[in-house]
Amino acid sequence: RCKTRQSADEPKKMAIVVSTLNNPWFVFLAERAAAKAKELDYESKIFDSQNNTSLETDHFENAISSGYDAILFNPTDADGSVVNVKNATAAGIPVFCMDREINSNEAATSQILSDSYSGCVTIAKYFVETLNKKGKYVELLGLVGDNNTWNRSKGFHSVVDHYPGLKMVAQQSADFDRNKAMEVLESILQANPDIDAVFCGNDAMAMGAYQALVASGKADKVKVFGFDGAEDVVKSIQDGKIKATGMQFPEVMAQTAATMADQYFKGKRDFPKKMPVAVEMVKKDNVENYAAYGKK
Amino acid sequence: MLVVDKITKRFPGVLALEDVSLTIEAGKITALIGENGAGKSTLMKVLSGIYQDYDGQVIFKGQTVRFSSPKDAQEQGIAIIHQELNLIPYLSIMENIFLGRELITQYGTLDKRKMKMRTQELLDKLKLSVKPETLVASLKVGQQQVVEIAKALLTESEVIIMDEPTSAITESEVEVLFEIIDDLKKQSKAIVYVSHKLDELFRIVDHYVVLRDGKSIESGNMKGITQDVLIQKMVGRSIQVMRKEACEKRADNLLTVKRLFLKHPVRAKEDLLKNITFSVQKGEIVGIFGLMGAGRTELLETIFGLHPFVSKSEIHIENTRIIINSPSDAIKAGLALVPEDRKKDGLVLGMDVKTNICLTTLPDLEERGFLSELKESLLSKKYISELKIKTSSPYQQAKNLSGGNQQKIVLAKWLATKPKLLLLDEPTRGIDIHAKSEIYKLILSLADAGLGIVIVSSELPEILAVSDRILVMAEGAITAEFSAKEATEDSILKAAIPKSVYENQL
Amino acid sequence: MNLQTYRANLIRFQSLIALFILCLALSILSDKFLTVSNAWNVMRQISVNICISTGMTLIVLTAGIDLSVGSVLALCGAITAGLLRNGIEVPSGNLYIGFTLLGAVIAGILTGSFLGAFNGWAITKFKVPPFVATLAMLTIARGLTMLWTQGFPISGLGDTFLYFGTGWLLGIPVPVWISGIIVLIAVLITNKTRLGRYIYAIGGNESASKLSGINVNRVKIIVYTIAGALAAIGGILVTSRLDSAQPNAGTSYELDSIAAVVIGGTSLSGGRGSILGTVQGAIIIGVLNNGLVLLNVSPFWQQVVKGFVILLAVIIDKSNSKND
Amino acid sequence: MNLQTYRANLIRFQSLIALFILCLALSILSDKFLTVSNAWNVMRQISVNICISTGMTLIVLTAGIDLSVGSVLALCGAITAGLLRNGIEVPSGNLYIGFTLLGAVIAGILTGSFLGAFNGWAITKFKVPPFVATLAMLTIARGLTMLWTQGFPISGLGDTFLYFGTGWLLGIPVPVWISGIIVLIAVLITNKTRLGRYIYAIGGNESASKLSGINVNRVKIIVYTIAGALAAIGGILVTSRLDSAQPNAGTSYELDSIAAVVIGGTSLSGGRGSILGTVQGAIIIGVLNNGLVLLNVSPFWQQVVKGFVILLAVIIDKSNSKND
Ligand SMILES: Nc1ncnc2c1ncn2[C@@H]1O[C@H](COP(=O)(O)OP(=O)(O)OP(=O)(O)O)[C@@H](O)[C@H]1O
Ligand SMILES: Nc1ncnc2c1ncn2[C@@H]1O[C@H](COP(=O)(O)OP(=O)(O)OP(=O)(O)O)[C@@H](O)[C@H]1O
Ligand SMILES: [Mg+2]
Ligand SMILES: [Mg+2]
Repeated sequence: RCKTRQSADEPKKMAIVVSTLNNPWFVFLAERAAAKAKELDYESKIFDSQNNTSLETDHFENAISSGYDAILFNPTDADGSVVNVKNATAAGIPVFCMDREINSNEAATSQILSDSYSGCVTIAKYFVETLNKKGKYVELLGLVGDNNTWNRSKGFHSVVDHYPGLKMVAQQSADFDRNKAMEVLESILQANPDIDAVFCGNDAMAMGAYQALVASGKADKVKVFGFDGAEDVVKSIQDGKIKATGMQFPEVMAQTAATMADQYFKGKRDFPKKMPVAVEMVKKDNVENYAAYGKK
Repeated sequence: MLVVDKITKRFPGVLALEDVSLTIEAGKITALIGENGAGKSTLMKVLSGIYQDYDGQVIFKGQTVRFSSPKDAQEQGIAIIHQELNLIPYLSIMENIFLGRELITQYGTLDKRKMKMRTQELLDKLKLSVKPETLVASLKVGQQQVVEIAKALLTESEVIIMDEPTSAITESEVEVLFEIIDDLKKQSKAIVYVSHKLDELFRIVDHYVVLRDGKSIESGNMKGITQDVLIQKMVGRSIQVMRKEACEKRADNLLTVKRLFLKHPVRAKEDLLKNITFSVQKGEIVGIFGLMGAGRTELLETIFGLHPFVSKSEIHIENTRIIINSPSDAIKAGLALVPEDRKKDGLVLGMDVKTNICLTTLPDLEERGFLSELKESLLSKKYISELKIKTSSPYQQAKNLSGGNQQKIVLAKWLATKPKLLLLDEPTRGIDIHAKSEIYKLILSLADAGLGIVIVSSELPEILAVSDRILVMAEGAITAEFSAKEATEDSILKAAIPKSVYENQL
Repeated sequence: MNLQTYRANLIRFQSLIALFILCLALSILSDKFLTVSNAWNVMRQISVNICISTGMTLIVLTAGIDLSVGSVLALCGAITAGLLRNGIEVPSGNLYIGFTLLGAVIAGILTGSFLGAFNGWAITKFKVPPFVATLAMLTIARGLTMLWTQGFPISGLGDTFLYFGTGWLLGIPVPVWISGIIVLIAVLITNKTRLGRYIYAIGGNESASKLSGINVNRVKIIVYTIAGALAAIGGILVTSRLDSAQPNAGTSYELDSIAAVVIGGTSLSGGRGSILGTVQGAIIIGVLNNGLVLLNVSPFWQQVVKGFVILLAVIIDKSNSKND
Repeated sequence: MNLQTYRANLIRFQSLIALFILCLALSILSDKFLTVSNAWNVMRQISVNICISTGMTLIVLTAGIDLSVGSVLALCGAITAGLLRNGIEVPSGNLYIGFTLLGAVIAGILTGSFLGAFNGWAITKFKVPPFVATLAMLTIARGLTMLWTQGFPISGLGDTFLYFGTGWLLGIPVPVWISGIIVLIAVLITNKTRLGRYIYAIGGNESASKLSGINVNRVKIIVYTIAGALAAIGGILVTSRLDSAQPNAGTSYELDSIAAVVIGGTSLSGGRGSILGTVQGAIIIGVLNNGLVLLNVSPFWQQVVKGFVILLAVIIDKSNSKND
């Protein structure tokens, strides 16, 4: 009774719905968002969609019915998640997409995006350069049913395929998993002992691939490229073990989303529909500027 | 009506039937007799369409037939009551009886009302007083066998095969069955009857056919033949069914059970076993008689530590009090239990004879922490020869042996523990006369060697033949005790009939 | 007073108790739990699991198991979505076949039935253990989904199609209607028809069933086919809810579904259990998922709590059924 | 000529035929397949599955099942890695406990044993079906892994630790030594000891085993504990090979492991099967994975092919064992 605050003005709550917590990158994204929300004095809760769009739908429904006021959202799928976002905004709850895009310009209040495709274009250019436009390489794909897998692969091939000297001797999936990447590359190395490079759809696979190369004594000859900017990889780039990775900025995205939600609560309504956060390439000569998942 | 002509049936490694021929006439009861493993069930399975790959011919009503399935045989008029119970445990009596030939309403749904009526009729006819909706799993073995009979009676078959229909039912139910068989005979149906109980055969059978080692040895008219002759034909030599000599009781207390109670598994407030007190001396054979459901099996199980948390009792062995909370406690105390249902509780059917025999005494068969192949094989060979277990080798799987020999394996594995007291629950159920007499001999010699023996049986002659002392149970309590000399069939039966039923009848 | 009631008494009420305790606890802990909108919410969420688990129950009753439901669901959803959106083009013959909504849905369900029938065929014809046959199908159907979609979701399926997954009819969500009707039919089949009787019989004692003249193989094939069709319906519901067929939809649904069946009191060794038990099992899982979110349990702790609650639910059922 | 040889003859050779056909086909299709280095490669890759599947075989022989192996593996790997790297800090007491390599490894294995024992306890004490108890553990252990790692991998574990997973000893990879020793011990246990005999007996006929004085519950708890410990060893191997404990390691390993057991001829209803059969099952799966990559089969097709080959392998085994 002693509080002066109006009773209608309960503390606002933010729901943080992330595509998966089975991958440290997304754990980091979710935790940063939660931390920022807390810093701004909001309650928040993390929902794990486990890469399952229909579980994501459940989370949205549960979040809406249990009275969350904003959703900081990392979608599982560009198309599949649209319905969820529409439902939330229809219920008067703003949705801020982080990292991954949804294929609808109106649905979300704002989308803070990391562009995997162009990030991989940049890496591909560096890839071509370091290999001197010729050589044999292997591509390790992520989960074959995941659209990030294909965004990255396409961005990469949009450059590399123009160089006939670069020959892809194997393209296999390793499910974004470090252990699978190692095992798959071990087997590939049996068939193709003379490869020059490995391009991996994420950093966990890059580390797995590197491990396989170490085990077969080819770590110095074969160049490994990753994507994400994970701690292990940034360190490995420093040590010269891995050539390059695409640094995304989960912390920046998470904080921007949380800040936007805060502004929304305070009355702001006009947000940019899309706000790209550029992917930066980390390589040996600029690695000292970076830490895990961001700048130093 | 049904002619079997030179049928040969092979299993991998076993020639089960070899050139068997016989004739079955309408309006007559034909008995098929022979030792365990003689091939009786196999022949019946050929006739009822279960085995389709055999050499030779089956001629039914003048035509050569080869049934493609049990259902085919049934539709053409041959029904069978299987020796092995073939019921679905978690379906009701009604559902089991109509399985595969359900009655259907005009909407295509099951006509439960009509099926229930027909089932009730059948059950009434068979004098089984349980509801048609009762789950088969909750029936005792004997009641299940009655259901099997009901199932076969449902079809209007011309040939009804009964493979040991009385192996688990009581005398009164046998009477009911015989009445029904008489009825069927009057309707000029052909009945094939398989049983090891010779006295039954003499009561109802017209013709006999003897099988030995898969061959048909002889057939003839039952009239004018004696039991001894029949046994001679079956076994190939004569057997003396012995009777125990009444001997002096040694007053050496072996087992004393005092105030044993067991809670009812379903009705929480009631006791299934009520205040049971008895004792067994060294070298004594105590027979326990009772009707189906009297609680004899539970009594043995409770003593053996199978119901530790729902029973209470005071058990002394050789005058020292012991606590038995599990079978391993019981084994340590020198007890051994040969269970009623050897397939379910006695044997690991998929394991070989040797492994089954050694299962209770593995700690003694170890050498430096590992099982000794040599010790195991010595032990199993010892019992195979001592108990004359008929098996192709110690490595034969238990499930391929005949019932009598399976029972001997169970005995062997318990004798291997060098018990002081042997609890036998229906040790001769479904066993041929020859094997039976061997088991009796064994029991008697064990008793002579100083073991105490408790034997539960539903067969009065058996109880009378081997026991020194007879306890009678009814409704979970001991109702009478007789010494071998004073016991008569009448007095025992009178004590065995539950009070409630008895008074109702008066 | 007949067998069904008897069996039902035994099985139905045992899971109800666990469910009741769970709901009570959640209503005390969260004021958001016991609301009409949340109830529909939970019901809609579990409707897909109920579809799948109904088929799974039939299979488990015959003492089988189906690990392939999740991938069959994904494939059938993708096929319906693909046909609806793109039809079939035969490049060489310049042929194009367009599909109506109904046509696409039927094609999806037929695909599911076919895959189910294939499971049943492998199991009965070659005596492959159901675990292995459906494990193989799990991989095969997932691979086929990837091939059909080329790894990309198929989206934009039109508002009519969305109705299946998101619409309301007479104040009840459409998916709840669909799963309700499926449950009703399945209850009728198990309790009132020969097929149902045979399913229980086969699970109870296969060789005795054979001796009673039941065509065991045919019944099994029918059951696996039904389960396949139901997985397909589940796939269509998922696709329609999302307006998009996801290539990796349904991953690990088999475990959720088997959990619902087992929590519902159906024995994995066959012959005992009921469809309504499974529905309760599915509700328990659904309520649990919903409740943990309402209570704001952290996602890492959620898994731990969920595991313990499932364990507890089964233990309560067990100890309770003993007293009966 | 004793039981073991007899059973072995029956089971060992049946899977060998499928394996032989598979290897033959792969050697024809790829000249890289039949090389010494590839053989070690395959052996090293399957060594983790062999560890897990050995425990799984023991469980399946008692007619049980263990779905939790994958998450137990992840948790134990993470615990070993975490203790090795960070030790335990008790913030309040200002206490820090460092762990030696051996200490951390033992702690990991003890954790696995404990979780396995917990499974066994739930199964025997509360009569929870093994499927449900271990399904609950699957979720619980995964949640605990997430809690322990906070969702991030634990990397940089030092060269000595890496030796377990990547080293060579006498020309043979260390993980192959480890899994080989485990197999050897398990073969000894199953064939030569009382425990082994009891395991087969319980799976063959539980109530007869109980009546024979076997402490069925104790044997089961021991078996689940062993399986937990072996999953932990698997987890340590995986962690050591990767120089990193991944929170999502071991996902769906349970299916691979059960597949190895079943393809190896062990019956899911218990009592029949052998460790060596399982080893062959694991080799079949490993060779298949390896071969598909060597042939650079597209990831889309791989799953389809893998499913069919598993189906075929089991069918070949079945039809072959009939002739015996
Ligand atoms: N499925 C089978 N596989 C192998 N051998 C079998 C099989 N069934 C029966 N046998 C063998 O065939 C022979 C005849 O068995 P059958 O069951 O017909 O005997 P039975 O005369 O009915 O004996 P019982 O009086 O014990 O019932 C036995 O040696 C038995 O071991
Ligand atoms: N699991 C059970 N559930 C319900 N009732 C039971 C159960 N087991 C036994 N009973 C009941 O307990 C009583 C005693 O059964 P028990 O098996 O001891 O009889 P028995 O004298 O050995 O008969 P039988 O000769 O048929 O073996 C019977 O009335 C039986 O119906
Ligand atoms: Mg017989
Ligand atoms: Mg009895």
